[in-house]
Amino acid sequence: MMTLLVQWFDRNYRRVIYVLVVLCVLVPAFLTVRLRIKPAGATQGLFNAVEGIPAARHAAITNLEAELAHTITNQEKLLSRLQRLRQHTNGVLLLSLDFDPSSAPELTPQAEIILRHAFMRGIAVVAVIVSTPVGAQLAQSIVDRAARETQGRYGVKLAGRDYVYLGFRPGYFNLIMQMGEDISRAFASDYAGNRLETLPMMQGIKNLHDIDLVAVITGFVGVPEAWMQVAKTKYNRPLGMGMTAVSVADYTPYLHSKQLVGLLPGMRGAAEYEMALDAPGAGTRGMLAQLASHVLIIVLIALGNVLFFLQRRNRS
Amino acid sequence: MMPESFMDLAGVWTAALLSLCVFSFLFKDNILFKLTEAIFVGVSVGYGIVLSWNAGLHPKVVVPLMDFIRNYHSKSRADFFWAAYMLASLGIGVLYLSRFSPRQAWLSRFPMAYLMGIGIGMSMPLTIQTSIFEQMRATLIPLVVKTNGAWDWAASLGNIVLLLGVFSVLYYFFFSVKKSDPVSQTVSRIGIAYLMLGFGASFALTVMARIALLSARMQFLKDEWMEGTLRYFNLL
Amino acid sequence: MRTTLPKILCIGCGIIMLLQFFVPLEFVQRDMLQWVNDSAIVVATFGLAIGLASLVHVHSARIRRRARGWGFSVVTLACAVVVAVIGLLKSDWGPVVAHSQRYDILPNGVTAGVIEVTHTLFGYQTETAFTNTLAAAALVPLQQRTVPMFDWFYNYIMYPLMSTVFALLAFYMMTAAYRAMRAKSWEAGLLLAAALIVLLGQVPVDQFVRLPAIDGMSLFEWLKLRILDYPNTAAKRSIIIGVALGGLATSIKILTGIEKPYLGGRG
Amino acid sequence: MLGDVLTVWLQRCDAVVFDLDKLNVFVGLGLIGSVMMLCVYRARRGGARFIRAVPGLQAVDDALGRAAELGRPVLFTTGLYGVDDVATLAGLNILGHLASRSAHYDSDLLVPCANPVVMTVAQELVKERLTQAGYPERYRADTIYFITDEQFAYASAVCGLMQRERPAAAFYLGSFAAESLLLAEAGADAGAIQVAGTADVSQIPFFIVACDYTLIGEELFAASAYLSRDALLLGSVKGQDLAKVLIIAALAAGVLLLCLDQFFGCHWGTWFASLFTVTEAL
Repeated sequence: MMTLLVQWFDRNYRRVIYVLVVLCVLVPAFLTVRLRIKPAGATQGLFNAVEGIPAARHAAITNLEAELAHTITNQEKLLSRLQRLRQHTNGVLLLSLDFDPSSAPELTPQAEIILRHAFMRGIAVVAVIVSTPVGAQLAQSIVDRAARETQGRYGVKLAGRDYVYLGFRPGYFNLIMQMGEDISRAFASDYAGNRLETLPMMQGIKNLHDIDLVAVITGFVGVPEAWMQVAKTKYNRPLGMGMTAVSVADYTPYLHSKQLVGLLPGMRGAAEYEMALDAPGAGTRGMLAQLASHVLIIVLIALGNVLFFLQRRNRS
Repeated sequence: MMPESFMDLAGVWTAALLSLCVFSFLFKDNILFKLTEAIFVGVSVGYGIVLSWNAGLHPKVVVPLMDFIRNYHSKSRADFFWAAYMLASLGIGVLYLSRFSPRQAWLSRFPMAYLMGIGIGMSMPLTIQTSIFEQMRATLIPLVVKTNGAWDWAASLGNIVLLLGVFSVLYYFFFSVKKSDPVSQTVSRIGIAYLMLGFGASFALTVMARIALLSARMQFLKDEWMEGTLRYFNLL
Repeated sequence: MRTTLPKILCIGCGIIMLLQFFVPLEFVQRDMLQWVNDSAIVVATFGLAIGLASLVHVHSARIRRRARGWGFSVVTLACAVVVAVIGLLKSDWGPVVAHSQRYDILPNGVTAGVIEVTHTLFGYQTETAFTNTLAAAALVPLQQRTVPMFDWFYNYIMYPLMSTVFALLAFYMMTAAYRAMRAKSWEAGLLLAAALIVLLGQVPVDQFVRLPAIDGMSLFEWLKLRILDYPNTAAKRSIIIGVALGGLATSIKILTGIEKPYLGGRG
Repeated sequence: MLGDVLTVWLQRCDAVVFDLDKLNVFVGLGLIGSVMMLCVYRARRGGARFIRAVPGLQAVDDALGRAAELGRPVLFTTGLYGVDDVATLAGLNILGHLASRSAHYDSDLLVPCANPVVMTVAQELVKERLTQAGYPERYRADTIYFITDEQFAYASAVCGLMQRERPAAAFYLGSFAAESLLLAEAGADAGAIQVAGTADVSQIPFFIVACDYTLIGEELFAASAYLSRDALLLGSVKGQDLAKVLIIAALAAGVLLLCLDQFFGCHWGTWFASLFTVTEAL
């Protein structure tokens, strides 16, 4: 009986495995189970940074007011900066969605949850893509969908007022450098073609100095370094990242050296972030599928080895 | 993207059915997969034609060349060089077509030789730069590390392990040495051990990304196809 | 002449491209590289013509012979022609074949309104408009979106097929792991062990099983990072260096004319 | 004095024709190139002829023989890339050898291509080799054909091909991306003996797991020398080895100097490492 079963499995193992994989992936797609994952430190770091944007903006405004009260020189410049800061009292998040369709399945949940978090807290969002024109359309649909999905409970989110998607421009290093000086010169118009000067939201955002947090979600090599060199090192803006599980290992050193406030590792990062926000979504669903499939592959490897050793013992 | 117009709906259905046909290959090679494969190959070839015209030949060569011919009197010397070079390239490219004639087929060696020469010449210094120098520089680490005046044993051990790996794997790749003595056999084996550990880790690391891809396809079938269709007809 | 001239061309181009790397002139580093790229595009386009000729030849032969599955060859050729024609034509070209209207939330997310779509033979156009509540029933165009039919082919045939075939890998990883990850020898055992550790480190197993923690990470996560940092990095680095040397050897052989693949080997 | 003159002269050159920042690359290229050329020319006069066994290649003849026995074809692919990719060229070199061997065994060789230029080169190569081996009548252009240059369309077509033609042996030698495992698993499902070889670090693990034999990285480049036992090719393998000796020596020296840095607080090691700095092209 047992040998018959083993022989049958040996012939049909492919189809059995395929069915199991489909189950592992399909069932979680229809479920929203609350996985009890405790966010790792790296994820919590980014979550706290986003959560703290309104407070950071408030502190910046208070600081500037104090500075204004004490200085006589340069008053005009400080005033205009204060005016800019006051336009977005809940702060501004710059989100760079640097991925193409091939790494999108892993990174979209991260982008979605960060956007949702920002929209829920009334934080203004500037979204860009600096690395590839292929992902531009995809990034727009992610931003628009997040805006549409949060508006029910948290007030209407309008493009150009509460968020703006600037699309793609080539030459990422120089582009980020330019954004440090003047975003509207770097991009000129948003993805739909509106000139940035005409957008109400951009009145309060001139360059990276007016951004409270830079979040970069990417699967590319080189892009994180560019953001780190410009946004963190040159302009000293807090910087957080989301990455594919494959490339996370290369960038953990930056987390330890405090160059990054947080780092989301792949689908798991998104799931942890959703847990931190207490809003399970695509990441949690995806993580369930991941967990099931990883368990499956481990079981399969174990089974393969057990069968292998049994066969070898039978033969000898 | 939820289907908004009728064309979107038709598209989502096409995409969903084609996806299912691809998955059916897992069960068995069948007529639906053969059809999908034929469509996929055909569409991708058509797409390749359009792309090489719309994103390559047309904007990069044809339009500027036409512009050059139209306003040639106001062009600089560099532009003349450019035009001559492009015309020469066209000439080299046309030689490819000689393959259609058995007797003149040797002319097609020119474009092949040209592309090969350019590619190889361009890549050689870059290979030295990125694949040899950068890797060497990253490997130049001290065997023992001192941080703030104290020996850092953990970091030292890490460096030793890394260096042992780099040297032994490099040794494994020696081809013209007879490795029959026990020492070199041991070093080679250490090299193989490093390789295998690395490969196992890389394989396992990729599982997550691949499962995510499949999840995304399933999500597409569920959200855009099933829910989207119901939504389109106001059933949801 | 049949062998010497191509050889001279290959070696000459190679050496020029090799030397340009070291020349800091802006003209060389920017314009010349651009030119050479453009030129390579031109030449490769003719190569595509040869590829197409091969494709047409193979499939038409199959159709003529009425070989097994010749119908699929018809489908392949037809799809290629259709997509190429649609892509090369302008999207607003062609007769209008249909209009459609529906009531929906507009892309700006606030107002409900009417979205009007014009379908032409080779493309379709979404014209968004909303019904002004004050001046009822007056359609004011708000935003326009033109979607060429070519994009439709990309969005609904190419992209789904690409990502679905890519997703087959999820299945194949499993079968490959089951079939081949067996401890048949010590090498295979090491590969297997590393794979298992990394798999366990990838998912939050410590949420379900109590594991000792190191550096604030679960045991497997810590082990995973160590394997990635040391054996994996060392192996990759040496492979990259080795491959670079192998590549350089091949390049040098070609640039000195010892090897001539474009002539069919070392003829 | 001489140093000053040299510096001034070099600086002048720097502005005009030579980028001093890239001097190290120039020296490296010259060094490695001359070592390799030296070995090739020594081999031409009859130098050492030893090359160690490469496991995957010893299986080539078995695989071809099995294909002939079963009366099933042999499949060969170099992957997606063009002739400017050296791993693809290395794969093509092996194709030449396989073509004459499979003609010897009288089995069909299928070469579906994803790049039209590679296809033309492969056709030339196979024709030439078959003529040399005395089987000019066995050359058929329609077994070396173009499918499409789109990665996954190509992969799905080859997967389908394997299900239908059931090759007894499959060779994947060249440059591959994510399609590597698609090809290898479809081939395993079709029951083929599979030999793979690639220079792409990220794809080697998949080939190792799914194929019977895998040429790891540099082994792919040594393969044509191993198969042909040609003196010039063996010489260049020797050259590769000597270059590796140079690299290992440089690394050892650098590591030693860095250790001295740690002990005595000097900066020799950091200076040595800075020799390998390359200007980033951002």
